[in-house]
Amino acid sequence: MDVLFLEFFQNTGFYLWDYRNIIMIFIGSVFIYLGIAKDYEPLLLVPIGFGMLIGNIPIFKGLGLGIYESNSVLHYLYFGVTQGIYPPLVFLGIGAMTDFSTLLARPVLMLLGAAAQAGIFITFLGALALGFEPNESAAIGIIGGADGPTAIFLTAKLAPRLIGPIAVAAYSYMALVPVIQPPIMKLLTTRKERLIKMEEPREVTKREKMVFPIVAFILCCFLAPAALPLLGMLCFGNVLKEAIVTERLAQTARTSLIDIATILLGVTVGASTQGDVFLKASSIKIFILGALSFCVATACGLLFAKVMNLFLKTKINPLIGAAGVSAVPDSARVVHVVGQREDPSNFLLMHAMAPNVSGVIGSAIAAGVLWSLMG
Amino acid sequence: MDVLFLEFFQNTGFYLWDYRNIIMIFIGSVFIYLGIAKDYEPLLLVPIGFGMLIGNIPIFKGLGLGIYESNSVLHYLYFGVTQGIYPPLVFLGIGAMTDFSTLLARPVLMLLGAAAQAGIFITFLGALALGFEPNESAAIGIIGGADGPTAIFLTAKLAPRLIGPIAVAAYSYMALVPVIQPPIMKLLTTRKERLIKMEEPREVTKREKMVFPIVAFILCCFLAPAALPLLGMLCFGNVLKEAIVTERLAQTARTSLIDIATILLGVTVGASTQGDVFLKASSIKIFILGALSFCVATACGLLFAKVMNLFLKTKINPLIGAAGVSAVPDSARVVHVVGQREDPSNFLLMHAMAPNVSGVIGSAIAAGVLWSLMG
Amino acid sequence: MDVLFLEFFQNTGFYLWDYRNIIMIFIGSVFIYLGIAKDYEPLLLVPIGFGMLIGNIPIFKGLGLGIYESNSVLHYLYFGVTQGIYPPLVFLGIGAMTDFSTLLARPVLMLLGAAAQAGIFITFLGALALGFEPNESAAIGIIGGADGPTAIFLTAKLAPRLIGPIAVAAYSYMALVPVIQPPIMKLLTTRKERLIKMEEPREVTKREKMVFPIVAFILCCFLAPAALPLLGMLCFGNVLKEAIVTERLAQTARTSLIDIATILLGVTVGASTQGDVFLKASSIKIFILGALSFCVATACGLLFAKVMNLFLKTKINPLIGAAGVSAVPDSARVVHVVGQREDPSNFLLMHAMAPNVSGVIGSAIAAGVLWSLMG
Amino acid sequence: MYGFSAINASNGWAISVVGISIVFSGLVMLSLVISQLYKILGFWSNLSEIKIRKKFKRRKRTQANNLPFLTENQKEISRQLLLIAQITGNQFSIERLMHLAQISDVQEPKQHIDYLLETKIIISDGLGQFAWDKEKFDSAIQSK
Amino acid sequence: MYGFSAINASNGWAISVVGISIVFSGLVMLSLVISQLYKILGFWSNLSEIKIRKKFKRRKRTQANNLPFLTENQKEISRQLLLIAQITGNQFSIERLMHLAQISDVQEPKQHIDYLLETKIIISDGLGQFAWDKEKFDSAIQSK
Amino acid sequence: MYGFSAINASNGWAISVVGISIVFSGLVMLSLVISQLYKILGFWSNLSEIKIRKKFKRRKRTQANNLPFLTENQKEISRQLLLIAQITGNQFSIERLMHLAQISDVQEPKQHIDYLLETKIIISDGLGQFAWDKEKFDSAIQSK
Ligand code: NA
Ligand code: NA
Ligand code: NA
Repeated sequence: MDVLFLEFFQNTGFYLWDYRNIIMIFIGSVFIYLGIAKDYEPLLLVPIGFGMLIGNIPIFKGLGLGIYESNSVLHYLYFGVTQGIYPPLVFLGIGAMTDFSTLLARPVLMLLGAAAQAGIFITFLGALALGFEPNESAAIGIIGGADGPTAIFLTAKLAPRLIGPIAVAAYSYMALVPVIQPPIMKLLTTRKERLIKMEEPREVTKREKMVFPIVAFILCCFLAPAALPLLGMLCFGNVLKEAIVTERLAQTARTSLIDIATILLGVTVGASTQGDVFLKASSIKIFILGALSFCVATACGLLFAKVMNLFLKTKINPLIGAAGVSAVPDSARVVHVVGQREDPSNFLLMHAMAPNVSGVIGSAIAAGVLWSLMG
Repeated sequence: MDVLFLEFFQNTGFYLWDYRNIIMIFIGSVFIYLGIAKDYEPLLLVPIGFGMLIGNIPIFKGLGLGIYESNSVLHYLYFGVTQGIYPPLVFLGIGAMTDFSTLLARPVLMLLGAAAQAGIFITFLGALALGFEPNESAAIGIIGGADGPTAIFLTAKLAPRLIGPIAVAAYSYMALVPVIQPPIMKLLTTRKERLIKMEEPREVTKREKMVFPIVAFILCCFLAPAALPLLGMLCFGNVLKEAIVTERLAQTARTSLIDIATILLGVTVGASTQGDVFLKASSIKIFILGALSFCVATACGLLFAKVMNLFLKTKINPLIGAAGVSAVPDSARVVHVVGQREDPSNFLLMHAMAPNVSGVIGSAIAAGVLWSLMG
Repeated sequence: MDVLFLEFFQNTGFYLWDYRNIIMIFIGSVFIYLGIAKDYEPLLLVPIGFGMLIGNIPIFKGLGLGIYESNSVLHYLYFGVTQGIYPPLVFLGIGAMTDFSTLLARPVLMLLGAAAQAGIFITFLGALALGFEPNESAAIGIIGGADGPTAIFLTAKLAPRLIGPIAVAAYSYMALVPVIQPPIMKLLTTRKERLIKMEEPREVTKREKMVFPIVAFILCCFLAPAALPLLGMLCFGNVLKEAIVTERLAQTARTSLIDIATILLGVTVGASTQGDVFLKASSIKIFILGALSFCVATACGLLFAKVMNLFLKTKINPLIGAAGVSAVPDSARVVHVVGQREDPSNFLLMHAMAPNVSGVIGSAIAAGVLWSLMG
Repeated sequence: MYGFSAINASNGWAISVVGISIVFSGLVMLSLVISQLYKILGFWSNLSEIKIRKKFKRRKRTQANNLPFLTENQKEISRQLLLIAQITGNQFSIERLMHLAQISDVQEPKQHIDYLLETKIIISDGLGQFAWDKEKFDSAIQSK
Repeated sequence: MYGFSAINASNGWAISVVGISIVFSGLVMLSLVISQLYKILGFWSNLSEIKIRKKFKRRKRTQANNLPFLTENQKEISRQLLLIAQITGNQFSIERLMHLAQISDVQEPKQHIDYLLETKIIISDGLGQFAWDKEKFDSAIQSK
Repeated sequence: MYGFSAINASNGWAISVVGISIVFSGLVMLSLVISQLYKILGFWSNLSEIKIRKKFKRRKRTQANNLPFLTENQKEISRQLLLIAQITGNQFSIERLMHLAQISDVQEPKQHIDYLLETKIIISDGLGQFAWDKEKFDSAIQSK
């Protein structure tokens, strides 16, 4: 019996544990704490954080417990991540939630969503310079897209073994948008600029909203076919929403379906961060590059807005350029808050939504381009 | 860099497009338009229509974008179609929605649901005559069943490569029921017949409704075991509904579950209609045969009703025979409308539901028979 | 044509049927009846019962109808059972429903949840003695855990071919808790004991409830890593619930997600009980052992409660020991009812929930231990 | 191959005839069974009716036999409650009836059930089980 | 390999330039199309406007041309209804409008639609199809 | 093989003993930790309590120290709000408290929070962060 006890004990976490598991469990707990106590993207940080706990319970191989053991439950659920199935489903739900009115009212603001994507490619160069493979560099660059599903999707296609660090980096920084962006916004804009009030957008007809997702989908995917899975679902979801007659499908897409996808995506991505595979120099580099790309993306958005003002008759408030990184809707909220600190009567939220959502389209296209150039 | 640009350009839809893609994109848009603006089965036409757009973006092979490339996201979602998994799930939801009361009150009306299935077999003969393989002909015949999931299920089992055209044909004609059926109904019935009022059905006890799905399932599947996947789920769903104590399961089956299945089924079936595989002579033939089978099915239902009247003491309104094609609940609605045109005080809807739902059972049995004879 | 008719007839259930199918169809109907008319665990008995009907329609092999034929729809849905995917999803939902307050208020009551698990290991010995293989015996033992998903999960891992009988036994006895437990409770407790009133539990802070699932998860899975899939999801679900900010995910987990998993799990487990594989001597033995294990588990819970009373200052009502078997929440209800028969002013329900939920944790740990020792 | 030759070649006629006749026999069979089902269930419930009646007789004797008055609304609701009660066999517990009535949102079940108990249309066997006194109920329904 | 050498080795500069320019061209293209879309749709709906007007003209003549009065609330709701009506082209059936109005929970659609019919802002073609008399509506909206 | 021989053969006794003892040690361990958890969390929140107090002291001095009056209902609701507030650590923003209060449907959170601010039971650090003055709250709760 003592043998049996010993044998069993040698299979417990108390015997098998490794300092890296402990570190990761700590990080996971921090994620959960930030999600709950600080309300940073809780729908993402909490599942990922708890996933980190699950992934870092010290387990013995062979029984089929670990996410990297085929035939384990986690492995089956992780399949939706490695094959890039969850992200399009999440996009379907997002599409069924998103209202493109402001963007339709003032299409020019789309350019801000484009500008912020420069962060992606600059980070890509940075990653190459730090010695990453081209495909890995592309995946790392996409962190600057500030769009979790897009990042996971591209990484799953280009550099599967980096899914953990890149997803975690992307979501952490998206969660930290309220911390990262304001200083940059302050730095790159004058008070005068921050005080600019934008004119009311024109009223958009139901028909425009109805036609937009179809046109947007066809145009963007003709240009970047590899953006199909993401943009296709995003626009499909939006059609379901705007059609009204398909409301029940839109309803399911924006509730059960996206929630289920989010839960499974979050917990498995978290569980994929097993200490031994996650805590590596490369991960550190990825985090540094990720932070960089967020700052650069924000900066590009802001600066491009200032450039646009040189040409536009009715000036725009350059702050909304920062919303071009996507990170919907947090970065738009941040813009709003920063704007109000200067002038409480200035409501930028609605205006910031335009670059915000076009940032999503922008990074999906960027992902498509990178995928087709690297894939 | 120019090289790279050129290379990339050669991968865009602007370079790769093919007139057939454009045609299909146009058709897809028409589907979406009909669904939204004309309210023809929007829950099906909109997903299928948008699926057609997705499936006809000109893409380059190799990256894993197309629905026919294994490892593409669309391919994984399409799996539920090719393996016939979505249809039974849809039937589960339908079962959880359907009330069989009228059918229980007057079982004889079931025969109308049987008669209309003659269309299936006549079309089957037609398809053979037009030179289709037997298994293909069977799949084409089932279009006359006027039941999308059944058609997709049988085609997936008998002639997978025809899923696209057959599904599209089936759903288009189901959507066009309000256009196709009325003239035939006018043609084959006298005004006097259309004026017949039917007697109130007796009240059905909860217990009957409770026992029916179980009895129906056992009987029909003993007779046609191959109808098991469809009828099994249909009756299971109905048990969940009638049991009351399992309401929460029925609720989920008739909302989230069926919606998710419908979304994925619709969009992937649509995406499977890639111009090069879809726009063929065979598809044209299939559409012709499909239209034929709908008309024949309607006619059979009507005529059989008139035959029944020769024997029945309390006459039935032959119009309800047309509801035997299934296409729930549209054909029943059409019957009601046509009836009201003659006499606004004549409420046929409830009576038409009996042949309507038995038409679903009928075509499921027919599908089972064809599957086991061809499979 | 006669040939064809004959051929077809030979493929109908009327020709293929076997007395065992009839028996199973009868049993299935009884399950449905008990679920609906007697309200015994209807959410489980009805799906399983109808699954039995589905699984026992006499079918011909080759077409891909049966659950044991690789390419059949049922087979694909059954995959979630054989790979143990549904049980963790069900646990996720349970976690998102469960309130651990009472357990937090009086942690000592957890021991009752541990004591009742003795039934598992005693049954394990019994199964060995009746000539079952060790792995089979372990799976049979877990019936005593009175926890359906846990039983299915362990059996899927250790003795897949016994899933049918073990799942059916586990769920039947869980449904029969109101019949099985009371006599034992009467037998092993004195009226005086049954009259004991328990003190109000202290109020539990939100923070405790927030931290508990995390601590519980880490501790238990460090001790028994193989309990990871079940406990991981249970605690994850509970975190989603307690975090409030993730309410929408918790909501989906406790409605659509768990309902879908329950429907598919129930109907496929039922369908796996095909007469020829189910009606064997072994199944009879399993049912006897299952009954035994339930009684033993109940007894252990009760007796341990009496032992604890020897040491506790504020006595506990030994009846709540019976709730340690889990079978949430029925056994807790039974405790309450039995208690009230003696003294209508004695409300035990809340107190019984503590051993009840810890019984779930207990049997998950036990499953983990058995899996790692046998796997 | 095309036309009739194709049909004959693949035995099309036979298949069609077999097919349609199976479909018909299936639904004919079903419709026959259902029409009987009606009677069987009726018979069954009468049977248990009688059992119940025996069991509840002595109690019923004691009852005053004056007919309870029901408003149209009460009649309607009571009918619904009866349907629900019958799902679970002819005997039922009040809690359960309440529970089911709520799920299938009957209006103010509590109040109506109480009235039915009071008027002895729902009668107790004294052991926590209850039954529906159909005789009395029907006559109460008929009475204007 | 690190630094610029690495970037050059894998043709990084070119890729970045191509990448960002694709993203830009994509969104520029889209924003241009949208800005036109606005006009196209407007033009289209005017076109059909005219068709409709022809079709409904003889009916309109018969109308008294006094301006209907709309309260602020009625104006608001009517605007919503107009948006909804337009989803389905310029002609619509009342049932359908009702149905859609309910889905997109407009308050008391029935009552408002009736008022719009009464005031001939929604006009019938006498064949079950209805259309919106924009002229009249707009003037009614402007009027204080 | 059957009976004891079978049990011995597959080392059944040992396995059972090991098994049940693991289960026990697991739940014992857990119950011990939980019982401590209670204190730890309490201690922790006291700690931060003190920090908070420091931070908010100068403000508090300025306050009149008369005890605010709370109705039973107000007490109840305030307790709920406190529980919610504590999820997020001892400092919180009003918006957030409102938001959470709504999700967990507390009645009329706005009104109650305003009252708590007015009565200085919720105190501001002047930088958009707020904290709960537990001392004051408890005494207010006790006071009849
Ligand atoms: Na972006
Ligand atoms: Na049909
Ligand atoms: Na248990």
